[in-house]
Amino acid sequence: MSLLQVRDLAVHFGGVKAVDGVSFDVEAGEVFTIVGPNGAGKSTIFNLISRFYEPSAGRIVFDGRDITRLQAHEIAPLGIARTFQNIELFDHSTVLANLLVGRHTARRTAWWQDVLFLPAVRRAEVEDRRIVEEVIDFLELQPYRNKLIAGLPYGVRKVVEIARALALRPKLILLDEPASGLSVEETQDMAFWIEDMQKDMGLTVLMVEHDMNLVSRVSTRVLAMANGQPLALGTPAEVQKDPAVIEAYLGTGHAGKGQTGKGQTGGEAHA
Amino acid sequence: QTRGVTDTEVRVGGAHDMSGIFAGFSVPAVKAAQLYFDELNAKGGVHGRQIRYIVEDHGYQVPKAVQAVNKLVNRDEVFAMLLSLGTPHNIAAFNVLDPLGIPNISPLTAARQMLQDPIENKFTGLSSYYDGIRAAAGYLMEKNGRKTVCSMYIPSDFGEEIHSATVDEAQARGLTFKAETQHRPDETDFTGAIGKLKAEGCDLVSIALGLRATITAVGTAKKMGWTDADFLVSSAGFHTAVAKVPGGVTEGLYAGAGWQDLEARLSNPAVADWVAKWKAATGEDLPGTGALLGRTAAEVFVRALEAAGPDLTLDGFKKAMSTLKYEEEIGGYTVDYTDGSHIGSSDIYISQVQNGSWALIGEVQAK
Amino acid sequence: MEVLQLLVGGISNGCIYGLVALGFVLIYKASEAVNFAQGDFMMLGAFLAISFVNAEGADLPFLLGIVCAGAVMGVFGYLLDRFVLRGIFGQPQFAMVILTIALGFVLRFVAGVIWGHDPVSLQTSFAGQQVEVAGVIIAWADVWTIAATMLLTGVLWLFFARTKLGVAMQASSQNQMAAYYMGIPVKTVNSVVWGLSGVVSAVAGAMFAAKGAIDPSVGLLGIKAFAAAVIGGFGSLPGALLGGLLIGIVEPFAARFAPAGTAQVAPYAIMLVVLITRPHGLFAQVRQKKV
Amino acid sequence: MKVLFKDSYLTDIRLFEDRAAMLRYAALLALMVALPWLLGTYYLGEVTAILIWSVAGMGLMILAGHTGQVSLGHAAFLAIGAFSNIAYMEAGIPFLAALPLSALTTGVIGALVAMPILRMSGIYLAIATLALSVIVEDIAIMLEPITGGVIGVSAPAIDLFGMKIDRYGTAEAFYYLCLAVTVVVTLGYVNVMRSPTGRSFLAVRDSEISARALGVNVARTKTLAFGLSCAMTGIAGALYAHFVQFVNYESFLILISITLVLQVVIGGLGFIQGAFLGAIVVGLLPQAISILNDVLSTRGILDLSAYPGLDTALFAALIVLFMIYEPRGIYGRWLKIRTWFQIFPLYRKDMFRRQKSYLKTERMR
Amino acid sequence: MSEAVLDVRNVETFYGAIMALRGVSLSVHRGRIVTILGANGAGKTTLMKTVSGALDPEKGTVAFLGEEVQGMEPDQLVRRGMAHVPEGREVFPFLTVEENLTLGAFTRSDRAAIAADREMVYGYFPILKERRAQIAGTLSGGQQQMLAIGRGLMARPKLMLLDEPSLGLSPLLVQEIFAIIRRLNEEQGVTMLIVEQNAQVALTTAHFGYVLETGRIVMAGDAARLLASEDIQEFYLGQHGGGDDRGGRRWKRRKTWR
Ligand SMILES: Nc1ncnc2c1ncn2[C@@H]1O[C@H](COP(=O)(O)OP(=O)(O)OP(=O)(O)O)[C@@H](O)[C@H]1O
Ligand SMILES: Nc1ncnc2c1ncn2[C@@H]1O[C@H](COP(=O)(O)OP(=O)(O)OP(=O)(O)O)[C@@H](O)[C@H]1O
Ligand SMILES: [Mg+2]
Ligand SMILES: [Mg+2]
Repeated sequence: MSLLQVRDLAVHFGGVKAVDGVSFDVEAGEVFTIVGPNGAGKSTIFNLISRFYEPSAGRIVFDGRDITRLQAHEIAPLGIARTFQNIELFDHSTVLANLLVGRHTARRTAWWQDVLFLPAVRRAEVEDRRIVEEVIDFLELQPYRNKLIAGLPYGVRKVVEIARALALRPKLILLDEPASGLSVEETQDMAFWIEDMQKDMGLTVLMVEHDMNLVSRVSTRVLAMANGQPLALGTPAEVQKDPAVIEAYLGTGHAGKGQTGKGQTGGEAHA
Repeated sequence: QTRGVTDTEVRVGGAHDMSGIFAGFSVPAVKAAQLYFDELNAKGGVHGRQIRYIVEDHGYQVPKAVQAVNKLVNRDEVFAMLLSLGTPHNIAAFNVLDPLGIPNISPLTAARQMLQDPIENKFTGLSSYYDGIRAAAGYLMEKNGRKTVCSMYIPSDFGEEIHSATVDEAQARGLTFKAETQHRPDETDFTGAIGKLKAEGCDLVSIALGLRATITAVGTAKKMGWTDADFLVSSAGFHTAVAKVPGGVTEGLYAGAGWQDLEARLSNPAVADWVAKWKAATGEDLPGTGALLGRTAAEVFVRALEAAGPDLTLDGFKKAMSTLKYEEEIGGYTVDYTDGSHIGSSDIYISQVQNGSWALIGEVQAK
Repeated sequence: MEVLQLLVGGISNGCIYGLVALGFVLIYKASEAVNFAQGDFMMLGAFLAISFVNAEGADLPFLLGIVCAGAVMGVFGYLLDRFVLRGIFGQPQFAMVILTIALGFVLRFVAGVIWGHDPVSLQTSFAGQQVEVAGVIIAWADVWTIAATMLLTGVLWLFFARTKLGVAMQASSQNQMAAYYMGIPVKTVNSVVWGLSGVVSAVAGAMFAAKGAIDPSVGLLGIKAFAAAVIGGFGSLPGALLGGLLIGIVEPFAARFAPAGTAQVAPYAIMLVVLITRPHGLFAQVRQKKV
Repeated sequence: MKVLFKDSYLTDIRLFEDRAAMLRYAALLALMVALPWLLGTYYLGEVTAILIWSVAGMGLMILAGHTGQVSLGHAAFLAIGAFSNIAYMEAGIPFLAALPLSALTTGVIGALVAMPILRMSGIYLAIATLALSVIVEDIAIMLEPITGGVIGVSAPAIDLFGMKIDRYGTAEAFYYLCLAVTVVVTLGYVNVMRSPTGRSFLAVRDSEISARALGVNVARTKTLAFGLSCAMTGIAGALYAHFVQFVNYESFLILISITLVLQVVIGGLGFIQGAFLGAIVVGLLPQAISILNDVLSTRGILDLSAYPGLDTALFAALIVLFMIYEPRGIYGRWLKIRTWFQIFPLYRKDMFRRQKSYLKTERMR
Repeated sequence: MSEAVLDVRNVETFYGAIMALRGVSLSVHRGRIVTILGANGAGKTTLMKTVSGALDPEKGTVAFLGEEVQGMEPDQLVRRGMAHVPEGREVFPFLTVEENLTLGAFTRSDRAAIAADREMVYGYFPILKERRAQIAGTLSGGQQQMLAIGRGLMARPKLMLLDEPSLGLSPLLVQEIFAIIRRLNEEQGVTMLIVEQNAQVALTTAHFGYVLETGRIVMAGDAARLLASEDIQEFYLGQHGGGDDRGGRRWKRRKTWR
């Protein structure tokens, strides 16, 4: 029984068929990557899963539960965390505060207890802080702990957003282009982090990414799509060989070294 | 030594709306009072004391009014309050004034609480809106045979006074009070209201609106060809500007007020003299309602000071106030305070706009 | 018949709200700033028109007088932004709110000092004049108002939708930095739009002073104009007019048929109803962000 | 240059970041307690007023500053607080019970009001609340039995354990009462802001989208914020009623709402301290101006009374100048000055020069 | 060597108290493609913004076409022939794709040529033509990036600043974008200053490169030389001496220029 099942999912915006009958299963503990040309509908799938869009057809089942009709804020408590393609952080708060909001689903105290700041609240606070600090150590964000988001460079924000998602202690994490805007060095770190999420934390990762080196490095399976429709599904190697995928997405230059990534993140080693 | 009084000066305070929606009353009132005091001070003041009128602006906000009174009483230590504007603003002030026995003279508000206990501290200037409207409405019912009485008003203390006066007078004469419309101060369209009153067949309409609104309302009636009804305003609408509206919009409008319009009585030297001074000071051809109220109140205060004698005490002053009696030439009425009545005058003059000016058409005594 | 009469009154009054609302919307469309002094702009424009047209003033012909008033207000609006508001360019919108609120106080004070606090009206050849069309009495002042409003709304709408500068203004409001990168002189554009808004409010003021009377506190009417703009969807020019008309028409009918005491809240009640059903107005200008 | 070592997570949770801060606030409190001996009736009255407005300011701050929901109609909730408190006391409920009761009443009404208007945002919400306060004026007139209609009602004297507390009779006692209430409310506020509730407010303010994605029920959070905000404002309203001792519908006109907004923005949006700083400025500046005015005119230097309403205009003009000088309010300026001290030897001359900054649309949310 | 189109001399830029640029100097010569590499927070975006006038440097000079332009408003620089494609799209969300593109040519008045260029952009990015009437805010991330770049091209600039042009683009498009950059450079002689994380493509496209670290230029040289440099290979091309297993990573070589 797979963790996430997506069945014949479709959504239209006016004439645009953003997603048009997509089905796939994400098994617990795998890293499942969606690739595809710009405008293929990848982010839209994420938005459908996190219930920002109403699907015009299809079902989404998570952990055996149909979540197709839930409200957006009811998704996170089930253990689904996500990041955004163009970064949605709480700009006027510190990194620490952002991560602590990530603990919101775990809050145990009522608002009136917060007003009185009862010992229960204090205890919960310390506990949340401990978990957040773990995440901070994992993603090496110590230097930025008390910095305001507004003042952080693009790359760091990207990481902070992932940290915020991890603070949730989710079962499934949705990463929308985690490596975009990261340098090679940082992309390598990202590769390791994703592996750690999968192996050490036992997370299931659903990812959208354009950096094929990273993709082939970390993904268990890859779904390629175009124009809202599935193109190919299989191991990174299989998908990268698929002529349709090369035609629509990778381009011929793909053979050329690192052209499709910011350099070797060891893709070849796997492929 | 009495608070607010030295051998050389008497301090008197006023909490006003110099910047808000009622600046139209406060500003000229303060101006006129100041002019009167300046002139007097130049002549050596009262019993050798200069009069200093300290004015605070509350912009018609109660909190700021409370601040203002707090300052006037506790910091400037004024001897009396003169012409303060606004109902809740004045009532809030009483809590500071009464314990100290500070008199509150001729406040710019219609509310009857202005004469609430302890009465010995309270003195109002002219007959109230209520009396004015009752008398004038009665007059029109008699002379013009008006039978179907209506009223359009802002639901405020001011509006209620005029509304209830209209109702009471109608009942007293066994007539029907037919209809009423309520409005907000910022209202600018009266088509609906006038339409309603017209449809109800009103033939006498008392109006309690701001000056601007009054003009628009009467104009709307004219526009809709409703000319066979009498429209009546209180002293609040008894304003030269109302008569002067271009296009004869306000022709035929009636007013019941505690004084007579100045324009018609420029032959009177006192009036002419004051109007001249006013024009010199402000450039306006004629003083308006606010100015008149300010000027007359200032005179009342000064006359009382004179009567109270050189060694000025609160009691002495209040005694003098409550026995004050003289002919107010500029207003054209009689000032007459008694222990029984702390209302300055009970004369009521009924005027009508005739070719661009207020003309006196009748004189009544308030009941 | 009477209904038609009410309708006419409502429409012409609604046009005034619409005109003032246009002033807000212009500025908002080009900078997403909200001018809380717009009502006082109108008041100023009205007094200027009076000074230019009335016999005691310059005694110019009606149209010329309005043109002059418009010109003065235009320059005023431009300079105000150039030398005061530009000081907080790129700063949180709140600063602008406070700035304009405070400015309102100053403007009312200035007007009070210059023109006094007694109500005055614009002396026009058509003051008190009216025509009767099929039993419905229409004052010339109303005719003028309605015509002017329709014209202005149309022209401005075309300006924003069609002209290069119009689109550039919209761009400036959506992303100031990107607009700069396009070569749009954003700050100057803002000043221009404030001037434009000044002109519009002068027209509104003149029309209002011709219909009734004005005094320095007439700016209060700005609140209803706000309601109008919000009902239409803040940032939509036709919306502003529509909202204005809606409020303008509701008022007389409420006054006529609703029981006294409830009538005067009708415009605000209407607005709340609209906003509760359509939280961002009839022509909503707010969208869900795509992530 | 000040360095602070954090040895435990509690360091960030504590009320005060370090002992120095605690001492500073302790000193401040001590000063406030000593005030009646230092000030005359006039100034004590002003300070009392400032305390009350600070409470009201905090009410608006938690909404506008920390949840990003602007209300231009908070005078309405002041009114509800004031009238309900008087009503409860007339019904024989002692003040100590009536105060929380009126807070509760206002809070609940606020929350109820919030529900329908929640989906609005920015200017739409602002204007909706403005309309609300306009309507409340008329409702206040209609609810004659409670509000005394157009006439109004006066507040009954407060009786605390047999001790009569009256703003004019026993000014000190009333001052201490307000001080106590202020301290309590402030503590509650600080607690909220250092707990999940407060963070969810900030989340909603900064990005509703990611707040949702993190499981924050935005609608509920906004309602709660509105409720808490109104409760605080209600408390202020109750105190205000006893401060003025007489209220009617005209005591809560729109201008009061606007003044409140003025207060929080000038103080510094998003900072609790801002509510106090704003109250001080809005409360004292006009007084300072008119006192200056008196001095000048008595000395015959120049007589400003020639221009009626100049005080108010002057006040407004100063606000304009200040906003241009520091758009982020007094507290924003203070933060900069503090960094100056903290990095003391390393400051540069044009450290405070504003770097160019740009706005983006707030219509995409 | 031809004269410098852009000449930056010890520029220092601050955000309040924070010093983001610590005396940067660089020059871009006519007809060249110059790239700036650097890790997160190095100050690349800050540098670009300072050059294009969006930020004011506190010290130092920026000379564009021989004229000192620091402290000018960005629009004045656009009129002088500089186009800046900012980091993170920054499209006008409520305007249509077409309007966005047209605004790119705001400083131009030759209607015909503008229309032609619009077609050119549509030629590069057919999807944009398909979506010409869609409002930009609802485009996908990559589509917005295309729009931003296309909008920049519409200005027909002498100097083009591109801040991470490949951000969020599919591999195919990354190749195409850099192909376009090369073409424009060769055919129209447009000078380019590019910030790019994809060092491989950047260096193979550019003639000259700078490396920026924590607000300082730490390395400069011909693209070829940089490609060959050990440090660059390690930190910007990710070619390790050691294997890329977990252990390999724990052992991190220090950048010799620090
Ligand atoms: N709210 C919306 N309204 C209209 N069209 C939309 C909306 N959201 C997405 N689309 C369209 O749906 C298509 C898919 O968008 P989506 O963001 O999923 O693409 P994507 O696969 O994430 O591409 P990229 O790799 O560039 O992020 C795009 O063509 C986009 O224009
Ligand atoms: N608005 C701001 N306020 C304060 N500090 C800022 C601000 N913007 C950037 N900084 C700081 O300036 C430094 C440079 O930032 P910049 O965005 O230029 O880096 P970058 O090289 O573009 O990084 P990236 O590759 O992630 O885009 C960073 O350390 C950042 O912390
Ligand atoms: Mg996407
Ligand atoms: Mg950058």
